[in-house]
Amino acid sequence: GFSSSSGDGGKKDSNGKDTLNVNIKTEPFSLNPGLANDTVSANVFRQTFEGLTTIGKDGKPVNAAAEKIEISKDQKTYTFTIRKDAKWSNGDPVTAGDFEYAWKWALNPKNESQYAYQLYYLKGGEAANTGKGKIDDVGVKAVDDKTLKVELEKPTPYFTELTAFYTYMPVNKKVAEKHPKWYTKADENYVSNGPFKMTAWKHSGNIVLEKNDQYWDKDSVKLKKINMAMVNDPNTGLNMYKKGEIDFVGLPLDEIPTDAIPSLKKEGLNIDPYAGVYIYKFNTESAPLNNVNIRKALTYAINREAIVKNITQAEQIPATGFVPPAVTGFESNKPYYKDHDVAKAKEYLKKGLKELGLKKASDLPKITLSYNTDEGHQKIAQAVQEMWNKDLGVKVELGNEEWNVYIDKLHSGNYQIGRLGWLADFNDGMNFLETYRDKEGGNNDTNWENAKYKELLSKASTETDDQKRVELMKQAEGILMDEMPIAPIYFYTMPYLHDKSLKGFVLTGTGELYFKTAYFE
Amino acid sequence: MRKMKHLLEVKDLAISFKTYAGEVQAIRGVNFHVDKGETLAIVGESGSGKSVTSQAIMKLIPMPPGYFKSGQILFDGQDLVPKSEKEMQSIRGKEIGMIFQDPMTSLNPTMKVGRQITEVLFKHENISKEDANKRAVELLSLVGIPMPERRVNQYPHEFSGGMRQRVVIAMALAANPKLLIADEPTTALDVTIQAQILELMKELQKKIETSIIFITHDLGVVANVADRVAVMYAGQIVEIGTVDEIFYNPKHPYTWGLLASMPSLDNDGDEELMAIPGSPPDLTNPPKGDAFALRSPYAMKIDFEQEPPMFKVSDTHYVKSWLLHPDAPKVEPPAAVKSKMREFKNQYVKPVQVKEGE
Amino acid sequence: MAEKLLEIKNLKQHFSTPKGTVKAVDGITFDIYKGETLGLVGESGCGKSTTGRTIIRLYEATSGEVLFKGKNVHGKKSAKDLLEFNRKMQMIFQDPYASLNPRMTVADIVAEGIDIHGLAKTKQERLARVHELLKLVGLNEEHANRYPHEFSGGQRQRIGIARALAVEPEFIIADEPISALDVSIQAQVVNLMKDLQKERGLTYLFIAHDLSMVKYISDRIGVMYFGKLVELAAAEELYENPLHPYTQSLLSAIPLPDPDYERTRVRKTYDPSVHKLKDGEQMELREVKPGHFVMCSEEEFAAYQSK
Amino acid sequence: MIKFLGRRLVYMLISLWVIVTATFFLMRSIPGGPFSGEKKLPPAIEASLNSYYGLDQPLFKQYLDYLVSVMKWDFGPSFKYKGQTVNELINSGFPISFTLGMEAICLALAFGVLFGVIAALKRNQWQDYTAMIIAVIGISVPNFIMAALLQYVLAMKLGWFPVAQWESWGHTVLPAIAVSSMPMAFIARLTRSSMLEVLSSDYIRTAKAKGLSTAAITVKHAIRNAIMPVVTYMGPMAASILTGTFVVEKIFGIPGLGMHFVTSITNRDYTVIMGVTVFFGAILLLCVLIVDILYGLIDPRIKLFGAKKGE
Amino acid sequence: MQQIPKDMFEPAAVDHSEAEKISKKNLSFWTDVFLRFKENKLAMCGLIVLILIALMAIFAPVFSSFHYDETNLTNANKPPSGEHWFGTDDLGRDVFVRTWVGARISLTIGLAAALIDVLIGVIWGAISGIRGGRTDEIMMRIADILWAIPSLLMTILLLVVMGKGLITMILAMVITGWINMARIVRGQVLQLKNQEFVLASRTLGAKNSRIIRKHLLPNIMSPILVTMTLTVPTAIFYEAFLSYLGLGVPQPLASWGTMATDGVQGLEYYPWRLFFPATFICLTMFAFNVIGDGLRDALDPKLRK
Ligand SMILES: Nc1ncnc2c1ncn2[C@@H]1O[C@H](COP(=O)(O)OP(=O)(O)OP(=O)(O)O)[C@@H](O)[C@H]1O
Ligand SMILES: Nc1ncnc2c1ncn2[C@@H]1O[C@H](COP(=O)(O)OP(=O)(O)OP(=O)(O)O)[C@@H](O)[C@H]1O
Ligand SMILES: [Mg+2]
Ligand SMILES: [Mg+2]
Repeated sequence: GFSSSSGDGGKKDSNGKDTLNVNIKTEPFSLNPGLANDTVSANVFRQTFEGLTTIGKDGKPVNAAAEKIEISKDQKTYTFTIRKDAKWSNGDPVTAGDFEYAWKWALNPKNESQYAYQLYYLKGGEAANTGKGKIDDVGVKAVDDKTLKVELEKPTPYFTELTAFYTYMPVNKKVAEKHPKWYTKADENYVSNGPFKMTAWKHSGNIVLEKNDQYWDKDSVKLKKINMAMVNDPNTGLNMYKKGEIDFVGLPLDEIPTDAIPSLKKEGLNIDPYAGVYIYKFNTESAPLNNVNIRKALTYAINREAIVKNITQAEQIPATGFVPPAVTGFESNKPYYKDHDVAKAKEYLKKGLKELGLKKASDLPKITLSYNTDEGHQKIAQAVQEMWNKDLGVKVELGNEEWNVYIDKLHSGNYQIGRLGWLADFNDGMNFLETYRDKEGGNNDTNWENAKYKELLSKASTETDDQKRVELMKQAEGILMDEMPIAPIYFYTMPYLHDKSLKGFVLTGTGELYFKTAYFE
Repeated sequence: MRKMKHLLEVKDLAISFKTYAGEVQAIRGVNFHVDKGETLAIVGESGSGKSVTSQAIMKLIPMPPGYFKSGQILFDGQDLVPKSEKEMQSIRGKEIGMIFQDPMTSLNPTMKVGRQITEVLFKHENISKEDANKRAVELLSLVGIPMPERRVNQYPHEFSGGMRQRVVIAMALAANPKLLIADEPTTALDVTIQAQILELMKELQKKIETSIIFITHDLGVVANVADRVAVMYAGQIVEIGTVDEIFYNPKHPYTWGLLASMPSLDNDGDEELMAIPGSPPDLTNPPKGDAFALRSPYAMKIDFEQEPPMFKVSDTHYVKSWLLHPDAPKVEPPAAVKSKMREFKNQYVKPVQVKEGE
Repeated sequence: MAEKLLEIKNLKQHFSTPKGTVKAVDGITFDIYKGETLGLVGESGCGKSTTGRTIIRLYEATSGEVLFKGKNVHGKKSAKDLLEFNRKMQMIFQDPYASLNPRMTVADIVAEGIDIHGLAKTKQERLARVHELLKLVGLNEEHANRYPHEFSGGQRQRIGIARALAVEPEFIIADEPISALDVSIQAQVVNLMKDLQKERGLTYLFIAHDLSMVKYISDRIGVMYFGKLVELAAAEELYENPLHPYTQSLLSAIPLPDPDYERTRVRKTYDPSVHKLKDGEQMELREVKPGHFVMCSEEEFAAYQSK
Repeated sequence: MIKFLGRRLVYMLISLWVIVTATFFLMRSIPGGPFSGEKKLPPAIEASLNSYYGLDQPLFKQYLDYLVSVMKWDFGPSFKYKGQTVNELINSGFPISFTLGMEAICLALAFGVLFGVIAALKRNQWQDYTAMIIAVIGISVPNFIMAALLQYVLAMKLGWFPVAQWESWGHTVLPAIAVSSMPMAFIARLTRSSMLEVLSSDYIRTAKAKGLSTAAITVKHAIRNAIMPVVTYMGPMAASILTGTFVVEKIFGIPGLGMHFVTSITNRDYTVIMGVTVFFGAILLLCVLIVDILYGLIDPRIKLFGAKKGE
Repeated sequence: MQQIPKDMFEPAAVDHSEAEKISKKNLSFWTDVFLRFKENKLAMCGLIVLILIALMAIFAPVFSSFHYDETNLTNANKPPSGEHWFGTDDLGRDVFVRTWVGARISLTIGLAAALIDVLIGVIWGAISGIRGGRTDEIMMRIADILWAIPSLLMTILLLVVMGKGLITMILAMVITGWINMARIVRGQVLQLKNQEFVLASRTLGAKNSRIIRKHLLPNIMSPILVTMTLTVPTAIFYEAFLSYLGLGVPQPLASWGTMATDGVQGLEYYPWRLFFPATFICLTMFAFNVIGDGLRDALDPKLRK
């Protein structure tokens, strides 16, 4: 059994039932919401800061620092009314100016925010960030202390989701202007407006959060303290959990080692869907992958079921489309092809070979399947290599590289087939589909471009009707799945374990974990 | 024979070394004894087993490859051969002190000379650090090392050959042992220092009745220090007697050879030194009979057949040679030896053949 | 006299130690003639070995010159000259055990010079030569395959001698070559050295303590005391007419193989204060008689000459 | 001695310069940059980041600038950890790695030498074989496996120690053992072999003749003469251990310096790469210098400085 | 007293040649070493184990009914059984075959490392030590520099420039593989180079190269042997590290190092995946170590019995 071991019982008792121990893997990139660009920081912010909205239990945004949101007809102007009782951890009231300050600070190119583009939805945001416009022209304005008026570049139906994202979180203007380095240490200058405040930060060691007594909703906060360890080894993380040193293990905070999953499943492993997809990209300019039928043949021949069952093991969903079912609107997406459709695959291969003027699969030019060095990727690649060889007679070579070298290759198009995982920043299909909008730039890498696809996407991004939007996006996805610049493998899931008595935390399909309301029973 | 108790009595000691080329019989049945306060000099040809004998007494022969084939070593009446390493530790240094032949390699290259001396004191005497240091300086000056205060803090490689030898001597003398085994202690010393060291040893002897086994090639030194002399050849003692008996009435042809090989100061550089012809026997397979026969001008047929027995010439004088057999022809020693021959009153009329070890 | 083989001019060898410099050899000057044997005696620690080692380039001289056949030994040399030099000059080391590589068989040790200088064409020739050398120094062939630690002290010393002889040098520095040998072997070795000298015109610098042996083998004898040469004279002359008080004390201490004599001998001791140096006066090596040099003060010099 | 140290210092500075230069250009010649990630940054942002950190300057100019700041022992800001400078990173990580490293070194030396000595004294007896088994396991089980095993057995199964993190002395035990196992094995083997050599030498016989006990002989005479290879080995090893061991720090979640040696490279965190490399280089050169000085102290016959050597 | 015939006491003609009769055996140093080595039972055991492992590495994969890269996802992570003697790994491949295929790589790597040690390390260290002075300073600082520059960087660059392959891998090992050995050899040489027997050899005109070969190396053989045997596992795991970077053996080929690295993840659940490769690494190390010890003893004339 891995629930709290008796040997450590003493320690647990002294902590009482109001201290939560978790592991966040590594040192966060930055604990300034305007600078952060990583999930580790995000996992801290979700406890310490609060945006205008936050994500509720059902995955839908709910009001947080804002008590009222008014949206203009054209969906381009949002007026947020900040809660009267919203306060910073030092007692200062949270003002609309704090939001304005934070957003403009992040957009200011001299502050080097790597996630400033998350704010490009604001009018003039991109221009200001790239130096083409002025910061003052950005469409965010504190009308008064409690009223924030936001103008958008174009209608953005998922903007209230975005306002829960950490780049949109406020920063205490007064403190930040006085102490520009306020975010580097856990001292009295580190002020936040969330349910918890940071009281200790040992770099690469741990972070301690304590209940924020100034928080407007402090009555619903039960935990007194959260210890966040930084242990970047999945096995160790699991061991700590088993020994009771931490109360939560698994995504989205850290990982559970794959090898442990089968036995953990028997012991009540939680597995939630996760808005992410694991894919193989094809370089559509590299022979023979420039042939759509070859790409299709390869895609169809993959036995995803086998991979998910035997390799990844965490009940991942074999991907028969691109957008994960954890994304709103795509919950019951129809499959675009059958998993492990060997017959079809052979058909396509034949067609493809004919088009290429080749006789047998073995005549195909050399194909290399690349991945960044990681055991999991390697196993999948090996399995796929076997499948293609066995079912199609297509021999591919495997090549792995150190992450940066690999990503460099991928972005520079110097590859044939490469793996990539794509996780949603927010709960919307667009987050996935727009990746393949432009041949250049973005995260396309496949050199694939399609005018129809582009058009559908731009229509979808201005469509205000949710239903219709999803429909347009699905049409676009259909094109993607017909041209196959990518071969989806599986949709991610979130396996995690938590102390049986830990209740009340909020975990969303996009991997947002809030401990605000968590408590020990 | 006098039945007085000897300090050290070595009985029929034989030691061999195993090598791939065969068994080297380094010593083959050695008998001798040392009394309290007396000095026994061992001379003999090089490689005859003097060092092996002396190291055997301390049980410092590396085993393997060496091993005891037979024999007893009685020290103060106790046999050392079966003693354990632990028991030996309390005897070494304290009861028996030893001066090794190779002074360079005998000193620890990484330890200051002073410490190598005080170490003995700490081990065997209850002595404070200061006193020990003082004593070390004193010992060094006793053995004639100039500026001892400075020298104690130097390392062996900064010493000359003779100085190292003196350090080794100082070390052995440090704990005032009952028996001192000195293996060629003065070879590297000039005659003045040598004389000084010899006097020092004699003084020590007088003071605490130390017995000394003194191994040397320098017959002059033997004449100076020894009460009795044992002559070794090919792993055996071929003649043993008082110093006068050996110098003035030698009986064994090897002893004659030794005495005759010495250049004397009035020797002219033009005449060749008299050397014993031939080379020493190979101890891997020692010759049958008398090992010296091959090189002896007096060799008889029996020398190649049978090992000679020990003959007793006087109470104190034993010789291992067939020449003393009543049937053997009378032979004349070389002139250089003969000129010094004297009559000894206590000499028996006829040599008596005895069993060894008596 | 014959030609000078070796000229040593004001040679100094100082060692720096953490506690100051040790003046092991402090300005000595002498010549060695071709075909002669120069004996070097002196108090132990007076710098005899250091002199020998400096002559053969084991130490870089602190100052002074060593000329071998007119060429400076310590100057820069081409590899070929150096090899040639190393063949012509050899040394027998004082400490026989330390100077033998514990991981080499005696055959290899003795043959090392032969190998370096390519003196044997075939393996058989090499081995034959080794056996011959071993026999020459009174060891036998059986010993060729053994290792140094398997030998007695004297046997080790003979290995060292055989090694030096192997390259057929012209000049040998013999640092106490016979001290560990029994008298009979000593006689053998000394006879051998003399024979070689006669046959091949070898030259020796013979360092020893055994004065009777030194006298026997040497043509001239130098006496060293505290890094300095205090007396240098022909062997007979030195024994019959020792001038320097240290030499006298040395001679008075020679032990004789005669127990009766030993019981009654009296030694002279040397006290450096006898020289009665004037303030600031330095002792100098002065030629008292032709070929007889003594380190003395002005005053003593006059006294010696008048004798 | 002073002269030797002076000359050595010059060589050390030159070496450091070579290390800086080589690392700088190596680092910049491998693909990838500090801002590449799974999600590509908009080009404008990347460009502005590059100019902010001076990465858009000509490489040589960047190099010169860097040299200047290194001379002031200022390594600049980290790319990966916003708001932290490399100096801070080193200052916070090094004491931890150093503590752990010291513990490991002491363990390795104490047990390594102990096992080696016992093995040599009891050559070809069971003690020797036991020591060899321990050493072979120590050497053939690399520290990442060792760490995992220790954690699994001692922390999980037996519950003697905490699983991970760096909080109390109890937390240091397992990582210290994991770090020390390999050097310990190495030291044990080295010690054994040179002890055997020393034990058969004449001065040990002399020591025996003085009546010293085996223990005294070993401690006072043998070890010092046998320790040279161990000292040699320990020099650079100490530098590595004291600056942290990546895998062990990772497995035990220790906020030391060691993780930066690997993560900075995988992150292309240029300033950190340079910073830790220079820091390590300096420590290494220092350790090696200490080793050379120790040589002279251990064996007075070795003269690396002072008296002129005869050819 | 026993009676002895009178004629026995006649003078005998002494034949001196007999005194110098030829000895029996004429053993060369190496026969000597070989004899001593052969007598060391443990070392011989080690040798036999090593030969067995090598034979298995050569033949076992050929005769096994499984292929090392044959995946069978439905049969993954099965414990040892009659069919799969060492069980299967996470892709259902036969661990037995993979172990022996891995042995090929790992043994090759281990031997290559040992060779590099000797070829570069010993020579470098010996030259540095014997020359001393400036040469020593420069050579050792080069070693330090190579040691200080992050090997990960160098390896990545190598990989980018040269591409994958055995040569790249060995080159990557060459960069730093020899440094430890060089240091140890240098230290020992420093300790030995002023000993009397070296000086004696110098007076004979021996050059540095000869002194190193004949005098120094034989006397520092034991640390060299120890270092050499100890670099073998280091190399085996360095290969695993290189494989991790994509520089090592091409997937799906196996090596002990990569197998052990993979196995340690499943330590708690599928221990056999770690156990077999780790056991064979240990076994090989034992073999190397006892052989090393045996050689050491054989090379030490003082220990000969
Ligand atoms: N370890 C060993 N292995 C084989 N033979 C040995 C060993 N030690 C000594 N011997 C042999 O034993 C014999 C006696 O040696 P020992 O050292 O006692 O001679 P010694 O009388 O002291 O000679 P010296 O006067 O030359 O020192 C020699 O022939 C020597 O070769
Ligand atoms: N490496 C060294 N370092 C410091 N001092 C040294 C060194 N070598 C020799 N000495 C000193 O130099 C002096 C002369 O030594 P040397 O070995 O030449 O004497 P020696 O005349 O050969 O004496 P012996 O007859 O005892 O061998 C001694 O005082 C010795 O301590
Ligand atoms: Mg002897
Ligand atoms: Mg000398």
